[in-house]
Amino acid sequence: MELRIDSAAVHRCRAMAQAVVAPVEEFIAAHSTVAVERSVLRLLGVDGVGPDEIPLPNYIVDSLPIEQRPHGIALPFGRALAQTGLDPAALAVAIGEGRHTLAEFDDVPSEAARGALAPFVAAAMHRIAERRAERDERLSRIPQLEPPLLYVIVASGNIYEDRTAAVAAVEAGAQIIAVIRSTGQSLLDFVPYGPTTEGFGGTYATQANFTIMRTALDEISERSGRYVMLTNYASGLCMPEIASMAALERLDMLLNDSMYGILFRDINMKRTFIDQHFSRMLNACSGIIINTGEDNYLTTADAVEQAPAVLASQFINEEFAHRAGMPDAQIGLGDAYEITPDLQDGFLYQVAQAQLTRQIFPDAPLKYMPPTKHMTGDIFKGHLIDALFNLTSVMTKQTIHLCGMLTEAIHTPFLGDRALAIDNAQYIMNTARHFGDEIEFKAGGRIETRAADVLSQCEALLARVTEMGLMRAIETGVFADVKRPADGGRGFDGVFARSDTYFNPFESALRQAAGLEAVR
Amino acid sequence: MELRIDSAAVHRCRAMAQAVVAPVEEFIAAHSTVAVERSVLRLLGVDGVGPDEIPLPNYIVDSLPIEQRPHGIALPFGRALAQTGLDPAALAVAIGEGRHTLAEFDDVPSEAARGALAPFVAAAMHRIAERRAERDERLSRIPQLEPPLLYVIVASGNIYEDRTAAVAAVEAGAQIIAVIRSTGQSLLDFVPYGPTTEGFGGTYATQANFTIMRTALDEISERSGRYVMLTNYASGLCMPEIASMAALERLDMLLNDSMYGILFRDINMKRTFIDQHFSRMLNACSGIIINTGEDNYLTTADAVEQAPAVLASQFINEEFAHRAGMPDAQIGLGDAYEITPDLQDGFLYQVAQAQLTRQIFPDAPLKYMPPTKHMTGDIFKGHLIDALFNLTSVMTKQTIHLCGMLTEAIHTPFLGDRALAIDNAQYIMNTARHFGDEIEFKAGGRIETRAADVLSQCEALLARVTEMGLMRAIETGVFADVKRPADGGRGFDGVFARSDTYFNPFESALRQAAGLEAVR
Amino acid sequence: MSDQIVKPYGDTMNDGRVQMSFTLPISWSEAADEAARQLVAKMGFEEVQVVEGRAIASGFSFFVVYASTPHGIDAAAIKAPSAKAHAMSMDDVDAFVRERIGRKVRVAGACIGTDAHTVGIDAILNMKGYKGDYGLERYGMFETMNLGSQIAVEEFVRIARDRELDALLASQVVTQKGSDIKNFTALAELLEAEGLREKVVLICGGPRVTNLMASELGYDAGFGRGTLPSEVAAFIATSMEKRGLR
Amino acid sequence: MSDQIVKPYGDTMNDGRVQMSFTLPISWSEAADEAARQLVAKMGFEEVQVVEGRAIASGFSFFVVYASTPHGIDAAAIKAPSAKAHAMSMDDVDAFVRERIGRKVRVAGACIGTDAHTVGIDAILNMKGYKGDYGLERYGMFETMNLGSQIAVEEFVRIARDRELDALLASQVVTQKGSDIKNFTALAELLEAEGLREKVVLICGGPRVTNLMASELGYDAGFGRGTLPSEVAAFIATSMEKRGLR
Ligand code: B12
Ligand code: B12
Ligand SMILES: Cc1ncc(COP(=O)(O)O)c(C=O)c1O
Ligand SMILES: Cc1ncc(COP(=O)(O)O)c(C=O)c1O
Repeated sequence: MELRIDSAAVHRCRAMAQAVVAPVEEFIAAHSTVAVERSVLRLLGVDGVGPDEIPLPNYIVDSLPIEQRPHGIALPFGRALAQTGLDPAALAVAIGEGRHTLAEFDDVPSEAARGALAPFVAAAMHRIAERRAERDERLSRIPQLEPPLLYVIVASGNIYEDRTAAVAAVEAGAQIIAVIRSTGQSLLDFVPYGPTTEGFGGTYATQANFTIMRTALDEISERSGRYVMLTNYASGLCMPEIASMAALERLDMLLNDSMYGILFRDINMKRTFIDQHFSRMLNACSGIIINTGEDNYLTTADAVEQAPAVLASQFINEEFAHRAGMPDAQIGLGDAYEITPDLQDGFLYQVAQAQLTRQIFPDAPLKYMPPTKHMTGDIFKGHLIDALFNLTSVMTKQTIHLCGMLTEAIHTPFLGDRALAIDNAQYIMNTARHFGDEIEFKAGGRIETRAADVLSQCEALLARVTEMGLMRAIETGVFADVKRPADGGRGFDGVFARSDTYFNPFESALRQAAGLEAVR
Repeated sequence: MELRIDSAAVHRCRAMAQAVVAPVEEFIAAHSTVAVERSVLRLLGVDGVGPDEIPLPNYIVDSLPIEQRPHGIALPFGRALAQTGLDPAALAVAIGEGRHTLAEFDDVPSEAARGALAPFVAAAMHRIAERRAERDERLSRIPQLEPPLLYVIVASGNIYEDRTAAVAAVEAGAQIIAVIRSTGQSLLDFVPYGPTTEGFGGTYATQANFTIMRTALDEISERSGRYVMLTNYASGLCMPEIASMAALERLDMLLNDSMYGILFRDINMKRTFIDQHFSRMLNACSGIIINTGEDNYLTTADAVEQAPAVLASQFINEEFAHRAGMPDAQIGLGDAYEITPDLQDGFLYQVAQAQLTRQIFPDAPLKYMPPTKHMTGDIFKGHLIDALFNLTSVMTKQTIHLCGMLTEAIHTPFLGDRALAIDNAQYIMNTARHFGDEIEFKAGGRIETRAADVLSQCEALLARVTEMGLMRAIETGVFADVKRPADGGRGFDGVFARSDTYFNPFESALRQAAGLEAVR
Repeated sequence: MSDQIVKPYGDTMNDGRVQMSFTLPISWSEAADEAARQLVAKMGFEEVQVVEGRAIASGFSFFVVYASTPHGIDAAAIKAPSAKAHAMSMDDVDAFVRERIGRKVRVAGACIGTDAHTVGIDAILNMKGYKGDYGLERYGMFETMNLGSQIAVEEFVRIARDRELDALLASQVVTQKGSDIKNFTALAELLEAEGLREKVVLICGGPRVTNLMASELGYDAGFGRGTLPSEVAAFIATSMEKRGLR
Repeated sequence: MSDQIVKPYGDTMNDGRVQMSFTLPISWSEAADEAARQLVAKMGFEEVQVVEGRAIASGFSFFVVYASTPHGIDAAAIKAPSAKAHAMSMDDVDAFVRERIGRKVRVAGACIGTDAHTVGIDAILNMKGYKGDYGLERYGMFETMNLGSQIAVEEFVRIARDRELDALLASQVVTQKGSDIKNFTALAELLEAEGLREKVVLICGGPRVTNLMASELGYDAGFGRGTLPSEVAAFIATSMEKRGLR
């Protein structure tokens, strides 16, 4: 089942995405953010909270005088390490308790600092590699079933109820569990600490919660003989920190988009571009598959109209990911089944879009999101829309398949809803398993024409973006009709230009691990 | 979306079906049944009940001495008409009340009898033509929507509740209403009389009930601007009588199969063959579309295995229908979506079968029955199986589409179930309206291979039947693994050989109307 | 509330969440939604949410509701033993009968009353069986009769006497207007009246049958949806042995 | 039972049939089906049929049940007038405002509290509108502000005072833990406290909002799922006229 598509147009789109992203990467290379710096500390081993429950990575980065930020946190922290002989965790506690300040060690030579950091950097890189190897070992011993991989969310707000729900879902057949975050966590400029039981529409992403869920899933993986993947969100103001926590806790996937925060969360674009880059280098190295957020174009605006924007965003996300050293096999580009159920031949459009994405990104583990916007209180109708989504997914060989819930318009999923959703997907994907292999599209018919239209409109859109530059394009509302000023939005105050002596030991280590050129 | 099928094999199957049916037709031409004779009376205008609530057609046919049966009821009744000068209705009442007996008029010459019958025969034929013209007029004024035509059943047992349910279903979008008959009516050797409010799993088929429903549907047809068709059952021991009532009450469709009663109701095969022939001549003339019962092979045995039997039966039903003067446009051959939902690629098999039928019988208004056997108390799963059935139907351009009920395994449909079922069909058939037009089957793939297998196994089956003869084949259990002796089963005592002077004025009239050769 | 008491579970223990749908014979309007809400509250539910309400025909509206029930049930205290307790294969059952009964067991099955749904009882009796589990006709130590459909209870009891049956298998699929209960009861009572009840294993089955209901009707066992032939065979054999029917 | 009382309708008037589904935190067995049956009976239903019961995870079972409720409701007596009573087109509304109010109406809409679901309020406000019905921004006689998402009620009230708003449109889509009610109530109370309540048309909306609930919370109107912009515009205009807000 192949669409005849204009491969020259695809080629031109990719080239334009490169042209769009290249100048942004230059910008990124010259800047850093507080979140990147906190992430450096976390990777070194800093964790826990200090005064007023402030996470120590925040406390320490914030303790750095603003004029010193441009050099990065690593050198000042390294100086303290060298001088105190403490390990990073102990040093952080000491700083949190006021027993030391970074300023004390200003005179320690950089070389000593680098030397003191080196073993901890190596240890972190080793730990990441170990966790990755552990995933590989488990996956080869207890492999997942064939894709589409059934993915469900848990979102009770309480990590222990979530655990119950996750285990039940795995028993029913889920292969990927995502713990939805509490509303608003993406706008917090810190990562909460410890196990949590009170979230709102979701459960806080904390390292303790990651551990609790990872442990439960490893246990049920062994029992069920299939590796179950764990997903969370490296989105919002703490992208790199969550990416580092996820690396250490062996999460397998992270929601991570190069523009989602800008467009849909009003996070400053510079902050986002810098943060996504560092987080993606980490994800690349940890073997974590990212999930991009193109589905959001479709839920907030008309899905038929937004299809070209989705494709354009996929090209851009792909390019950003490549530049962070990420191979195609880790780039879970997003798409969604969001065309109104009332549209005649809407199913044909969905098939066209899903197949187009499949062919343009043949090696990407595509993430296919279920119908949400047009789901209503009519759970019976909703279950049917989900069924055609499931059919489209198996026909077009999507990889990561978010199971749609018949109660999508009503509440975050009940345990029983998840079971029905998985039943739905399993029934459809089994009874129509090879349907996609057994049909061809009529040349020049409605499906091919739609795919061709989407591609050519995407090309036009990318041409506009190339001309303006990405930042300017976002400023003028090219994406999702949302306009965001380059220096507006949340988290802009956490962005800073690097000095000549800026140092981030993990940047070099990660670039090296990914086979990327060194910066500058 | 066309299957490459072996058209020579199709040709051979049709030729075999002719060879199978020809000798049966000879047998039919030499026999009649009490039901055919009662039907003659009904067409002449006899109705109502006599002593002990016995319907007058039964009372009069049964009053004929057994040795006179071979000549048919028409001449004796005609003699009485000639002599008494009464019209058929009045004469029947007089006989019922014992004021006359047929024996009184034995001496009246046949010619006078024929003469007395002639105007009533002409009136009946005129009435049938008129009702047919009325349907044509309405259909051209308020046409139905494009097929698949949504068909739902009502089955409360009470004709007035059925009427409420039918009107509600039409408002929801149904285009065809079938009133399911009460359990066991097919085994009654008479047709109940008057409006009825107590049925069991269905509502009695009576002429009064036909009128009540026809009136209600005509009214809602006008209000909704689309002609709504009415369906009942010319099956069982009263096939021809129901066909005549249906002609007079302008029903639009009738369940009517050449073998269903034999196999699934243990009705004598000779009785069935004779009855189906006369009833089909009537249906042909009334413009009534028949619905055959091949779906029953699939509900009583394994659906994957029975597919060739379904196709063989379709060829045989087609041939019987042609020999009754029925054009393809009135031959609603049956099929059903009954493969177990657990079978991998079951959907592909269903598509193969539905499309095969569509291509082999391109002008037949195919009747596609929903999943029933594998429906369970899990209404959510059931709704999904119905959805794929709906998709298969619209893809393969079925004509008469019985809406599947999510509560199939639980109860005869609730009003709300019917609304959900129609929603399901409308949603799927709109969102995937032209999907079938936009795809092709992969040459030699799973779908084509399955279709080819079914066709070749059907050919083998028909070859066996041709060799043995149809009656012998049924005796040995070739169809549906059911064995029925030629002279066993219900209603055999109502079969008789025609004498040389056998006369049935409608037979000639109907044959003439259909452009068939006269008998003998 | 004792911790044995369980309530419906939405996403949190004891939240009591239940999904409902129904039709009301009224035209749709916002007031109809409110009527549905009040009706469900009257049924005793709390936190009633009418999540869907719409006209499905003139004078009829359809509703989907989520609500919490305050009721719970002590599930652990419920006694409803299954007739499927003894898991034995065909060979096990045959061996068991050979050793413990010492002769072939005579079994007959039928759809009683006006019921013509033979697929279920056929699944238990026919050679071919059900879901890969062979039917009783295939058992070496069973002599199996399939009487087919629409068998009057009088007829069934007559056959039981004439053929000296060891086990009677009665099937009912149609449940409308309580016809299944009526027919099952009539069979049990007639066997009793004829003095045959003690001599046979009396079993009923059908999609709405439960073992509990069967015992309330005076049957030895009842088998519901998804029954496999071997489960029935095992029950017959072990129960004959237990009751000393040799 | 008065003939105004209606009960759920399966296939016969007053049969009371209702479909239900729920999960119980118990392992599946035949006894679990029986537990489900008894639980539904305890809820006050009759003729309870557990038509599906199965394990969906270890320690959890899912059930589908049909049952009859003995309860009915006097639907005709329910008072829940719709805020959508006045059907007017955009042009009608503009003409009405021009004639009866004589000046532009100042309207602002927001997702209040932490709610970020702007699609619904955007559907009412944005030019483009909803289902072919233009949004308030397109109305000649409306001056419309869209404050967007996550607007604190204090902020909304401040804007109401500063901009001399005639109508406030508050949206709440997230309803978990009663957050919608909390936020709506806070807005109404703060307006009251600031002495602004009498000067404005106060409207709420969202998929779970009903007009009845709105009036209970002290709002002038509430709009639920499927609301069209013109329905809201018509309400604002006629209600200002009725209340003499000129
Ligand atoms: C196939 C079928 C038919 C076929 C039956 C063919 C045949 N030879 O059996 C035909 C088309 C003839 C038919 C006719 C009718 N049917 Co019907 N039919 C069905 C259908 C689709 C499937 C039943 C089936 O075969 N299930 C598969 C078998 C394997 O499952 P099972 O019966 O549950 O059996 C298992 C267990 O229950 C158990 N079991 C069963 N019996 C026994 C006995 C013993 C002793 C034991 C140990 C175990 C056991 O073991 C089996 C294997 O696990 C059901 C709907 C459904 N999906 O359930 C409707 C259904 C049963 N039919 C129904 C009705 C109303 C009718 C008619 C009255 C319709 C009409 N007006 O014409 C007639 C009545 C005929 C009659 N006199 O009984 C209704 C019954 C409603 C109710 N609850 O009362 C149903 C539910 C459909 C509906 N929604 O309306 N039907
Ligand atoms: C799109 C969407 C999102 C988008 C929102 C984008 C945006 N800019 O709005 C995104 C992805 C960001 C999102 C995020 C979240 N969402 Co959300 N989301 C939805 C979804 C799929 C559709 C909502 C929608 O747009 N409907 C279409 C509009 C047109 O309908 P409407 O809102 O009902 O509006 C109509 C009427 O109600 C009325 N109306 C509405 N407001 C007003 C106001 C006035 C004054 C008037 C007159 C009329 C009116 O008019 C409109 C037109 O008719 C729903 C599920 C669903 N299908 O409903 C979940 C849903 C609402 N979300 C939910 C949740 C839990 C969340 C999150 C908490 C998840 C998380 N943990 O991340 C976050 C919370 C974000 C936040 N702070 O609020 C839950 C809410 C559960 C509940 N009942 O409380 C839902 C039901 C999904 C689910 N089952 O879990 N979501
Ligand atoms: C890329 C991405 N990140 C995050 C989220 C979750 O939302 P929030 O921003 O509240 O974390 C989404 C949801 O769609 C998403 O697509
Ligand atoms: C041809 C035909 N006639 C009649 C019926 C209905 O059954 P009964 O024989 O009880 O009228 C069916 C049902 O499937 C059928 O296919």
